Amino acid sequence: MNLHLVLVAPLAAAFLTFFLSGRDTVSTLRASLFLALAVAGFTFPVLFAGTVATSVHTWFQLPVLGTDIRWGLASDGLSGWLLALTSVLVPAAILCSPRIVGDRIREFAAAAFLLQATLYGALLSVDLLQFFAFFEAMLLPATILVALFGGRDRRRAAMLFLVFSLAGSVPLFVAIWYLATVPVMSGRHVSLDLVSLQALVATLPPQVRLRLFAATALAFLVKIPAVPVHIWQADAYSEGPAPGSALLTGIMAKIGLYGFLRIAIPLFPQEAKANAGVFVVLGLATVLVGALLALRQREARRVLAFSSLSHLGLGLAAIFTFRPEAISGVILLMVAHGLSAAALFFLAGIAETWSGSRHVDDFGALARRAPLFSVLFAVAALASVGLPGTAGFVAEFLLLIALWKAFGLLVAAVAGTTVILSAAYTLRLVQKLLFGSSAERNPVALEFPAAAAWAVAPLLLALVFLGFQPGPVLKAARTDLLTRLPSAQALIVEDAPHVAGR
Amino acid sequence: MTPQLWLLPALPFLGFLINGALALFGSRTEHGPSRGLSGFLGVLFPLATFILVVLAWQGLFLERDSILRLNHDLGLGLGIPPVKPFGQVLWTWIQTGELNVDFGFRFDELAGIMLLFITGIGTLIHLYSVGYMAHDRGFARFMAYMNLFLANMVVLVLGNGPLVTFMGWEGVGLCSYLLIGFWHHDASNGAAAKKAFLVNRAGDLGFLLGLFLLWQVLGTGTPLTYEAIANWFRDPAHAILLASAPVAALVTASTLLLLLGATGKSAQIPLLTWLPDAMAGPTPVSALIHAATMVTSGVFLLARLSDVFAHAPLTLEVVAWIGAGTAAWAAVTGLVQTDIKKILAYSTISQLGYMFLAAGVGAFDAGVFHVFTHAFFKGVLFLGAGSVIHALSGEQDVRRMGGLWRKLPLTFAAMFCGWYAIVGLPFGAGFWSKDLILEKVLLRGGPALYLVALATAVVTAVYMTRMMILVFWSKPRLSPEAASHLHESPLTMQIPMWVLGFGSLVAGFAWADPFHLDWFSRHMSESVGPAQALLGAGAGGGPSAILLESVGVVASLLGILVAVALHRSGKFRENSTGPLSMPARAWTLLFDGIHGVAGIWPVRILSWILDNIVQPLLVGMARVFGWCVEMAGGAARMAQTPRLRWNLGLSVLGLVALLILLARNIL
Amino acid sequence: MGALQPIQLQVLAALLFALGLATVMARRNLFFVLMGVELMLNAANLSFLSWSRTMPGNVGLEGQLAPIFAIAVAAAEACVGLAMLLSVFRSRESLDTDAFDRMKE
Amino acid sequence: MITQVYFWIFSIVALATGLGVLVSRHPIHAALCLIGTMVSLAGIYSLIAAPFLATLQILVYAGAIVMLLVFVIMVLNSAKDDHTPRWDAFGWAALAPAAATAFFLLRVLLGADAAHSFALRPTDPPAARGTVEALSTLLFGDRIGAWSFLFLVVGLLLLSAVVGAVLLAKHHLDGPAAPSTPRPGGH
Repeated sequence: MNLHLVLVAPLAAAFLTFFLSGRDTVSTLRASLFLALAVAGFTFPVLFAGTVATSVHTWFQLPVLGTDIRWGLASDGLSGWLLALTSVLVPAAILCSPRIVGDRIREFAAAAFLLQATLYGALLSVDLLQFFAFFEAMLLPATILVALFGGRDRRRAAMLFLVFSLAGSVPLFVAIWYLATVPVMSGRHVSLDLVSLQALVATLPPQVRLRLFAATALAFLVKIPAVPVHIWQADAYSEGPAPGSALLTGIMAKIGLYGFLRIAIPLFPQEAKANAGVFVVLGLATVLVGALLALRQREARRVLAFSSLSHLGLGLAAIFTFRPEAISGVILLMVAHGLSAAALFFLAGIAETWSGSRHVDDFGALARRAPLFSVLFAVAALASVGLPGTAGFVAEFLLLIALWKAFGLLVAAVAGTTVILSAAYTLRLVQKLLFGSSAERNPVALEFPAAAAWAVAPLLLALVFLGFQPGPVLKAARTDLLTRLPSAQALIVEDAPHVAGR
Repeated sequence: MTPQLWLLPALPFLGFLINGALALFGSRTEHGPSRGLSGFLGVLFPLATFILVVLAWQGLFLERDSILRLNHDLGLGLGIPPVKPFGQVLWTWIQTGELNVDFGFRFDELAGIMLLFITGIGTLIHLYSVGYMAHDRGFARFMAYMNLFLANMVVLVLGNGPLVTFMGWEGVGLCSYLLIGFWHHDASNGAAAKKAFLVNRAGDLGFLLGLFLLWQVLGTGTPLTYEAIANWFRDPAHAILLASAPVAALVTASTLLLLLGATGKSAQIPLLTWLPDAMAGPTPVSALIHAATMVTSGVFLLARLSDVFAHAPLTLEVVAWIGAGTAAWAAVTGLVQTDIKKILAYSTISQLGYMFLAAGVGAFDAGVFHVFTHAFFKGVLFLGAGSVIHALSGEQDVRRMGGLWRKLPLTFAAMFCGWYAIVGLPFGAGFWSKDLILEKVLLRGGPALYLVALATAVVTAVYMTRMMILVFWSKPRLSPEAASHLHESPLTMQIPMWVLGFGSLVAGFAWADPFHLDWFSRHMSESVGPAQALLGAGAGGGPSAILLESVGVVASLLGILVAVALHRSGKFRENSTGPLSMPARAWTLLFDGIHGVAGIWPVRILSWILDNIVQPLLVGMARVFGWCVEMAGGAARMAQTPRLRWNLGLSVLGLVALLILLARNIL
Repeated sequence: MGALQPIQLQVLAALLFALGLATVMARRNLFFVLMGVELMLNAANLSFLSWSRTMPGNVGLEGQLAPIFAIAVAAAEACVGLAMLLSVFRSRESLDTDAFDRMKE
Repeated sequence: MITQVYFWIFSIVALATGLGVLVSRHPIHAALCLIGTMVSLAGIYSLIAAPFLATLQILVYAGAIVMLLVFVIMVLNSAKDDHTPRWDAFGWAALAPAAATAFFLLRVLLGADAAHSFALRPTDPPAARGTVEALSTLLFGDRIGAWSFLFLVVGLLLLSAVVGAVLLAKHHLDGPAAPSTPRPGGH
């Protein structure tokens, strides 16, 4: 399977969308859906292929310094699942978009494809600068999604998102610049591909490594986002178009966790280990702050935004236990949260088109007025809560185990409050949306677009399937991921076989 | 041959899918989906499950019976072989690191007994629902939820390890949520449903954390199945290890956390507030989920993990006191309730307290036996209450009933059987199980617990008799329109009531020591026997059973007499219509208050602070940062005078400054 | 005396640069400003060349490549600059830099 | 030795004509002075082993750029520019920073450390490296690198500069006469 084909496919799709009719929305929708499915068709073989890579060659050299910038694509279980997740969510987002972005489906699809392409690039990169290029390029379609199709306050939200992301990645850029230039001064040949970088970083003085690690981590923290750099998130997710928010939280936010797994920790294993406490505290703070804030939000999508914050915070905390359960669990969490959060955002978007408002109090009694919608929403909400039988449960279970094993029962209990709090805010949302008696006021049955059902139902089926059979995802972490992270491998804590007290 | 155990949960689940589809796609039609079809399917699948359970139960003993027969016929001196449980591993569920969990089922005698009455009574209550819910628009949806509940309950009981049980555990919680909030047009139903789910989730967190600790005790190499857990704890080689202080502490902590989970599901102190609110659901739900089956799964868990709990004496003591305390508190609360279903709800909590008390003194089999008998008599009481409510067009306040035994003789007869059993009059189901518990408590728990339990028995008789008097025997106080529609329930509702009523009279003979009937305890011995042996269950030497049973009967009679006397003196205030008096309300809402102070308000305050102080602060900081950037831009713009040469001059000054720095070797 | 030392070239470049700078700043006529810029560019080129004398190998030769680009850029700058000067003169009838205060809008 | 003589001659001419640019009254004088500077710089280039650059200096700078300048000056000469004063207070004041720049530049250059590091070392390569051949090998040699890329960019820059210049000039030559007084709002 040629990975370049996979990378080019969404770009080509984005290009082709411009030839679609801007006026005939139905045929545009069909054509862009076909393109999205075709891209997915290119993507899934990568997932099934396991670990694949193209040859790596020198892309260009920095003038005078001679630093090698490499170009190469590689995919393993971690990348593969996120690629697959992306390729599933993009057609779903396109299917859900008609009522929300109006007649600008073509533009929306193009932005979604561009986002997909940059995500693919970031997920497949083997070189730090290559990754960074895609990482930054991602901002453009993401900002377009928010700023072009969003609600009243979309410009400000997009600006906030952009400024936070840029401010977050400036330190990363400086770190890359440092890595590309400074070691050259001492007469070494440097190349920025991740494998060589590991060796290079190991020779740097500890002080410098610490600063580089902090800079790298900051960029990814903003992306996830974690407390206290989460300010942009709720606005972007609630002001952007609902399918766009689904893409942002479903896949773009995952790049933050992916960055930790792929870049920050493998490059700086000692620093990561030494400062694990900081990140665990940040992660747990994110879990709690997200959950508590979600309890008080009055807009449906803000609840969902803070819920995402809370769930991904758990992932962040668990990564820094460096345990095999955590790595498997985080991958599963990314997949599960990607599916469930996206489904919820899609459905919330459709509910907003009915009430013409984002306020939860303006919904109500949808259980009676839109039964199919309610079933889908309830299932998605339960999957988000992590009910056993859905993938979210297995993920949360593994993450809690990892936290417990690494830091003891108290930390696991604090993280475990998410089990209660997530149920609290999610059920509150479910109740506000689906239940209630406003049916008497307006008992008209609402038209739930079949396309949206077709978009959401497969996501939910996948969630349930992975809830019973999480094996493929968990196996991805076990077999593939660690082989690409030689220095991270040393970090993974395997238990010595023991029985308590012996 | 591996028995296809997966069929047991799969059948009701199939029923859920079909009925769910009917409900979903029939919802747009004028009359909704066909009631006949969904009712038929809704009862068919539980019935099929019940038949399968019976078959499996018989299959369990085939091998042993044939050996026994050989023994008998040939006169061989072989011992009685143990019953081999069925097991079926379906697939590997979670495998990572040292964790390796299989998704599988295990059908042994404990699971078998539980499943027999769960599916049996479940089928009856499904049948009852067909009549009770017939006029409801969401009939198919209701049957779907009920089937889903049954599937989850089967998974809970049948799971081969705590994690599979946990799946059913949360699943029944979900169904409980859906069914409590079944009439979702009323927001207060939704609130009650949410409360039930959240309180249970708090317990579930305890369950999970307790499981972690248990796993730590076992060592990460041991698979997480009940069989492995039981074998590990029964292994004499581990006795010394278990006696060492750190491991003992670990076991205690683990069991306490698991206990938290059990209290959540079984509505015990401290997580009991949700059950009375759960009465917002339709009455068949209260009968099936909140009386007969789901709420007893906490007791089931204690019995399942009896080997573990047996090694944690401190926890057992806590269990006993929680049970006794809950039983007493809820019985007293039941005295002052005016809603017929609330009375029964507090009665359920109180009876569940008895079960915990039994488990706490190490009589796990007696606890499960009470689960068994309680399912019958509480089932029929709820069904009878449902029938009364149905007859009175939705009236639930006992102060507006009375004299109904003439109008609803069949319902009255069934409920009378239930009442007879619960107050513990001789030879009723409750008589055998409750007195068994009282006996064990006196024997192993000490006089203090015994006195609490005995006093509770008196109070139980008082509030149950009060309910019967107010509903059936006293003067009619019906509202005119309720009286005009008064009618006996249809046959689909009557049959389950008769069956359960009959059951509540005779179920106790499953274990009646004076008659040397020990069917129940024999089948329990495989699961809980070793644990009870460890706790010294064999130690006899207390007062004779007959004496204790007489004491129990005297307590019941005393309670009944007190109730009659109170009624005579007008203390029941059946003619008032106001709300509960202040002390009664305070007593009833005691634990709600504690939850509020300890859990809900701190969370609310914290989230208020975060939302209104911390979040704006962070936003403000981001904004100040933005302003700073903008101000710097403004300053730069001011410096950018329109005069070209001034611009240039400024930049040259900058250049000069740079050069000065260079010249002084500062840079 | 002897071989030409780089420092001599550097001093000459510095002086030429200062002259160019003085021209740009002191004269108000746009033509002079452009010529001052050319002077400064030439000074920079001279400096580049002088570096190329002291640096070994390719790096030294690269010192000779940079002026080529500088000359090309200067050509482009002169081209555009004069075109702009023309258009400015046509609209303002003046070449006084102090008169051009409306450019930012 | 003879190199030194030529250097001094060229540098004095360059400085003198540079001063001429600064002080001359009419732009045409300044342009002529500039040509002098260019030519003498070209001489210096040829002294320091850069014959190709010396040629380029004369061809492009003296021959093309300054000639273009002279043409434009002559085109605009009919449009009088007498009201722009040659010197004003700011002009005199601006000499100070320029002088300061020169002073500090010289100070950096002649500082003890710097003087040492500028010195020619015996290992330095012989003269006459900057031939066309050497430069073009570096520029377009077998290693496709940053320089050749830069070359393409500069080509594009020149192209766009030409197009831009044509557009700028064309706009005012073809279009209606622009208002003679600037509008308050500008454009």
